Amino acid sequence: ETVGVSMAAFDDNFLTVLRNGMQDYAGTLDGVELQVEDAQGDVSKQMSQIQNFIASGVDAIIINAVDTDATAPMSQLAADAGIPLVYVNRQPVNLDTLPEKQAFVASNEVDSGTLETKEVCRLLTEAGKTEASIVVMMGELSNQAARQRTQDVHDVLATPECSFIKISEEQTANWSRQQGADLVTNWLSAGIAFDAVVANNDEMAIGAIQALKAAGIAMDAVIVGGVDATQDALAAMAAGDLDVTVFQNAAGQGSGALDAALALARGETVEREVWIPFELVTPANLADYQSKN
Amino acid sequence: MTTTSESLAPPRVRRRKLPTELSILLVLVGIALTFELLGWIFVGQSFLMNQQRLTIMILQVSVVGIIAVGVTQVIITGGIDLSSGSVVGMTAMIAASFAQSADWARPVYPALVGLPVFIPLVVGLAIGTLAGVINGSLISYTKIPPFIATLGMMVSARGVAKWYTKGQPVSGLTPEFNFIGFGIWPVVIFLGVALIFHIALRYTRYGKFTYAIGANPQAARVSGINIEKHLIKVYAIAGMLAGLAGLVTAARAQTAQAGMGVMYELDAIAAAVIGGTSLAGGQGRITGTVIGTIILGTMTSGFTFLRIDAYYQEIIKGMIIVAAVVADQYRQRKRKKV
Amino acid sequence: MTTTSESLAPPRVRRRKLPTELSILLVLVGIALTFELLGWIFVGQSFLMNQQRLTIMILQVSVVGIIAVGVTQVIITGGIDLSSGSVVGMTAMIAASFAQSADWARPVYPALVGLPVFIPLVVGLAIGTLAGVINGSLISYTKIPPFIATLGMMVSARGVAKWYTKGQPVSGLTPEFNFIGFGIWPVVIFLGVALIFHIALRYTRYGKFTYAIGANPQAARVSGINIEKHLIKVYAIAGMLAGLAGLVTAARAQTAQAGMGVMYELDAIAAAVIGGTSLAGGQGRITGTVIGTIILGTMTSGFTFLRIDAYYQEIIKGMIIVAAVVADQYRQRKRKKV
Amino acid sequence: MRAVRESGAVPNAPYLLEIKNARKEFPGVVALDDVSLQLRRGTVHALMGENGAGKSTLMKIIAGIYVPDSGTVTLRGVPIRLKSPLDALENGIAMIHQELNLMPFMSVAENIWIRREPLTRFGFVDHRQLNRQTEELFTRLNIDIDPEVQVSTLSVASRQMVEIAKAVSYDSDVLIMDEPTSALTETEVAHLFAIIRDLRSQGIGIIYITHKMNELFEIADEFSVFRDGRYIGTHLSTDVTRDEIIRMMVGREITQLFPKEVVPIGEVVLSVKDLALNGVFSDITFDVRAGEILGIAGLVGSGRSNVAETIFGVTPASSGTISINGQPVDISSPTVAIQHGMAFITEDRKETGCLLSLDIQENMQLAVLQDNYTRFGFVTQNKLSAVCEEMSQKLRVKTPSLDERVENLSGGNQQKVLIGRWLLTNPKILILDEPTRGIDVGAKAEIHKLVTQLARQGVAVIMISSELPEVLGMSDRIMVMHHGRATGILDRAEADQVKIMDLAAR
Ligand SMILES: Nc1ncnc2c1ncn2[C@@H]1O[C@H](COP(=O)(O)OP(=O)(O)OP(=O)(O)O)[C@@H](O)[C@H]1O
Ligand SMILES: Nc1ncnc2c1ncn2[C@@H]1O[C@H](COP(=O)(O)OP(=O)(O)OP(=O)(O)O)[C@@H](O)[C@H]1O
Ligand SMILES: [Mg+2]
Ligand SMILES: [Mg+2]
Repeated sequence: ETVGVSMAAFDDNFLTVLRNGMQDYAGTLDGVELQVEDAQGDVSKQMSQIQNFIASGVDAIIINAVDTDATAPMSQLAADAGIPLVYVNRQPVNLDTLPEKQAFVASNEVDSGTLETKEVCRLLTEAGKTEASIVVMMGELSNQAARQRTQDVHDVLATPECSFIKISEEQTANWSRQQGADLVTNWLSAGIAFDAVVANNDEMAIGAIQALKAAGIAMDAVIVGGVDATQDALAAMAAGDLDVTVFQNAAGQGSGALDAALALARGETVEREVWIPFELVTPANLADYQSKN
Repeated sequence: MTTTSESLAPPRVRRRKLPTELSILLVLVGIALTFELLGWIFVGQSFLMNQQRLTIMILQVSVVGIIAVGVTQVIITGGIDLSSGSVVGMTAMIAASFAQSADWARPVYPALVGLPVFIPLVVGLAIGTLAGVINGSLISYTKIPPFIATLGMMVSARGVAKWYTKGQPVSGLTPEFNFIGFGIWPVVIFLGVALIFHIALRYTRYGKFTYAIGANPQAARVSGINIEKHLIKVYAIAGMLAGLAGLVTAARAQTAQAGMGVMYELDAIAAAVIGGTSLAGGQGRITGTVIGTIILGTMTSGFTFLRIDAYYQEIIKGMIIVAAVVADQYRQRKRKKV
Repeated sequence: MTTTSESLAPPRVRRRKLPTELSILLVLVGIALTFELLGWIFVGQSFLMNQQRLTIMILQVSVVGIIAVGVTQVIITGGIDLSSGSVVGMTAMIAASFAQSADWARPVYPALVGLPVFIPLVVGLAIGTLAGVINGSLISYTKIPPFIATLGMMVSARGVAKWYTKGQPVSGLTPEFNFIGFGIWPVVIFLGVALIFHIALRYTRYGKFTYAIGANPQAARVSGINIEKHLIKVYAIAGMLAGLAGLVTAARAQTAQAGMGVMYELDAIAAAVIGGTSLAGGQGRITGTVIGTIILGTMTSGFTFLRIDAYYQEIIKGMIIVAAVVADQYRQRKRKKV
Repeated sequence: MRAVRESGAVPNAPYLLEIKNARKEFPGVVALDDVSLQLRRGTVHALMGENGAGKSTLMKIIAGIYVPDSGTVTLRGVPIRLKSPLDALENGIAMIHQELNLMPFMSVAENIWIRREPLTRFGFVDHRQLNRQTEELFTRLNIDIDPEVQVSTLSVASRQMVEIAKAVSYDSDVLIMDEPTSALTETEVAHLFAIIRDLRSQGIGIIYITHKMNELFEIADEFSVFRDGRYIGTHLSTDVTRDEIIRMMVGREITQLFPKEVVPIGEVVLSVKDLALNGVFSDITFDVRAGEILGIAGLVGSGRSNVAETIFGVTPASSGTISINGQPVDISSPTVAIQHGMAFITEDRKETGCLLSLDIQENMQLAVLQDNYTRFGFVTQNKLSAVCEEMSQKLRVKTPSLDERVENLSGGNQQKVLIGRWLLTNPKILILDEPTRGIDVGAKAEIHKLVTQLARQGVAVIMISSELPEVLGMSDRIMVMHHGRATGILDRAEADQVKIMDLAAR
């Protein structure tokens, strides 16, 4: 069987783990061939890839949506061609009305930012703060996960137990370590003080750590949180620099999506929604994750 | 010219030269046949004998194609337009916000839902045109290089796209609006636009002036052409077409997103240059641009068809772009004049 | 034909002209003072009296600056280099894979860890140079437009960067390697490179040829310059500098990622053009490019300093780029000779 | 890399340079067909021929720019094969090109010594020495141009002098000059001739291309004539008369070179009063009447072209008035000028004239697209083709078809296309700036006839020319300029060379 896969982006660390998880898993299955395409963050390109898959007659399609609002026409295309479709990682807007032979495998983004922020809040409380300010580093503004994770931060801070925390700055560093480092340096040079950095992903968090270190700030004075639990992030946590990250089981999502796609292609029925939970990673349980992502 | 005293210049033969696009057309045919051949060898299928694939080959590049038609005209004047991709994103966002249907839960303007379809269309074209007029005016009246004027617009328009809804996509568009992105409509729009501007460039004064300005702006000015006014026109048209492309993109995806159209300007410029438009200005044709666009589409479809690994696709794509132009150059090579 | 020793040209006025960079320097000063002023009004702080900020202002653009030094030379020859951003990504990936420390868990080449630091450095520079030589050779020997040759390289090199480790970042670099990205080293490297090529352009034959080819390739050719060979040199240097930029980027981030350097080529070209380099070729200076680069850095720092909302930053950035060049143009405006 | 031997022939050279049976074909044109030429040491050998006869092409072969399709080049008795301009330069062949070939944004000194810059011990360019040796060269050649100024700020004539100095600086054995005087006035021409005589006495062989007959008799020892890419013959310049040469060149008689006709002079059409452009010229006052030809003479850089540009709105005046048919008008741009019935043939055809990448018709029709030849914005192509065809026949543009790119035309033919562009507009006021620059005798007579005809039809003509015989022959009145001022206006009857030179140098 041939399965066409359209990934939102290839140069995203997290999605790379997901993609590799899927491909490694496909390697263990007999007669399953993956055709993986890179949509390079372009909705139209992704739609075209689906149409190209259909023209090539694949048996099933897996989509990691660039824009989760643009999934309705994609579902339509696949349904018209009678080819099963599985969305992975990013939740399609038409989840409730997915046509037959379509499914969704992911973790719930609401959890990621929430787990991260709650842990940061807990650490600040533990440190005995009664007033605290944090800076928020956002991913690319046009990206759904960036918006959701930022929203999660706001939602957590709105709860009574965390309301002592104020957001002093909120800026985008486009998921990038470099831009993250520059952003934090610019903040520091503007004399902005903060007790914690809450980043939408690990890369920006690492950038923040590098900038803080370069400015001679002791890493136990600042709490830094990210999302993804990438190798670099876990190494930073092991070094005592990163305090919080959230493990998203990328490989699990990848293999789960492929299983669903193959099952649909063979005419079996599959749950419409398959949830793979986010897990909080702290120095306490770090060891459990070092061999994962 | 031996004897006769009254012999004028030798009689003219109006040589109908082969159009220069012919050579790039041959490159396209060559690429397609290569895929066909490789298809039979490696996939055991025909590449071209597939209605669906022939459609998607053009469909997937029709938005880039619409932009490229405008960009070609800009390049013929000796300019460049880097803003078109961002203008696609900006117009998609703004126009879509006037095209939301009444039953969508979170419209941008709750009071303005379910509007007749011509409103978002007019809004989209107007915004694109406005961006173009700003580009053109900056270039004409402040004499800054087109590269900088349109780079500024590129950055600003992308900013507007993100700012407009704070990055939220605009969804729940009316079926009437989505219709212009449905099925092969984008292809029809692309080819229609190409035809119109092919005629405009070849048979109207607008076209003659466009070429003249690109070939030698000083000479054009001395010959009485109002360069400033004309350039604004050309950039306005390019902006309008980028706006149209934004409408088609949003309609096709049934949503508008701030990141739409990223890097399309490069694809559009590449399509024009592959099609024989010279970045030095004064030379180029819409037919060539259409072929250049289709070459890009053919490549994408061919790669998927041959199941080429995505990692290799880009590497190969870069090489094919270069090879296509080299082949074209080689075929056209005239004896070089120093 | 009366006398012979008649003076021919109008009496000469030995005008010591002010360097053209002066005007763009004034623009930079103007921008900085505006931030200073706005700082006192809205933030109650000085913008410039802050060691840390002055550093980051240049530090954050030094990678773009290194590229821009090479791109400036390419543009002076009348060409363009779109590939530099991708070459940054490609060299960062490949060089970093030779710079992994022995104690990193999953190195790319388990057999090649903990190598002496000069190996990744040489590898990086060599790969950049190779990319440049390919660009230059394509342009020289197949006569395709630089835009296309470097566009092809841009797409291919990015493909190589992604393919090299299938998208995995390359981390765990040796401290010696990371050192070149540490503290203000990137700034030192940037300014050092700028100085070297400032001298090369102004005081060596290499420089004279570069300007000559850009100003009038035919004249250069009839003067006996081997244009082909020289262009390869210029593109090779630009490639080498992009390679160097890749090394610095990876060292600074202490990791290499396939997406590094995306869009840097545009920033670099913008820095050069803002600094007075003409895309038509034949004109431009490294000092101008350095100032142009710093303008970009000042803007970024200034926005954060003034706490301008992220959504507005891009919109304003686009406008400032345009305004900077307009102001420069206005100051420099000479009586236009048609 | 001295002369590359092609065979083992023994150098035994009566000639310095010899070309045998050269042939060169361009797509659609045979530019040279079985052409031979011999150049002796210490002589000036002139090449004569109509526009497009193939003179420049032959010279470009000798200078290593074109490789001939067949034929041989022999230098000092050794057959050589030149593959690039560098080959030619290293073999002692230098060339001044018909079109200016300088780097505009570089200094005069840098332009002259490019690739041969003096270096310091550390390999850096020694700018002081560079300027010094340029000064020396200029002193030797008696040229007064600042070595440090950018070439882009120089007038066309000064640039031409820089080209001449550059070619001389190679100290080559063979020096090719392709119409070096087309942009020069008599003073510089005299000056150039002094240089040439000096070089000749040093044993250098010079090939000199010109369309000016008087130059031929003054400087050339012998000359060869070409016609339509074929070699016609070589003669000593003392052996023949001017009419004989013309017959050899064009294959027919040319009766009159300046066919001035006395035509009734009408009302004042154009009246210029106290016209000034800040820092460039001032106090320009003159009238031109219908049917009148006003010549403007002056030395290079005297501001003649600037006056013309200002009247035509290219660089609008800073003060003064321009009136047309008695009405003051504000000529703020060429568009306005054209609307008032003006036409302007500029002096620099490459910079402000030709659309090189476009074909002949596109070039010719450019100025008339504004009015008669469009309907609903669409160009009436057939009508235009017809008039362009007619015009190019009338002007004897030598080309296989109107679809030919102007880039591929010989210099003189490009000029004819530009003249055609403006004649198509049926102007009321015609401004000609060096209209016959680089034009062969036959075509020149043709253009003069046309101008006379237009004058007869009541067109007011302003003609700027650096060729005194032309100004004297054609004008009803002559305004002379010096350093941005009009130093006098002479009537046809009173004007002669001495008076003009006197006013021009005042
Ligand atoms: N690169 C080219 N491509 C095509 N045709 C060319 C090219 N160069 C020259 N020709 C043609 O070759 C012929 C000879 O041109 P050439 O320039 O040698 O003439 P010329 O004798 O120098 O004329 P002029 O006196 O006008 O300078 C002309 O018909 C010209 O159109
Ligand atoms: N735009 C300009 N700004 C400043 N000076 C100029 C400008 N254009 C021309 N000049 C100078 O004005 C003087 C007159 O130039 P112009 O070209 O009118 O002279 P000309 O008599 O026609 O001589 P030529 O034979 O060189 O054309 C020259 O010294 C020239 O350098
Ligand atoms: Mg010639
Ligand atoms: Mg003049």
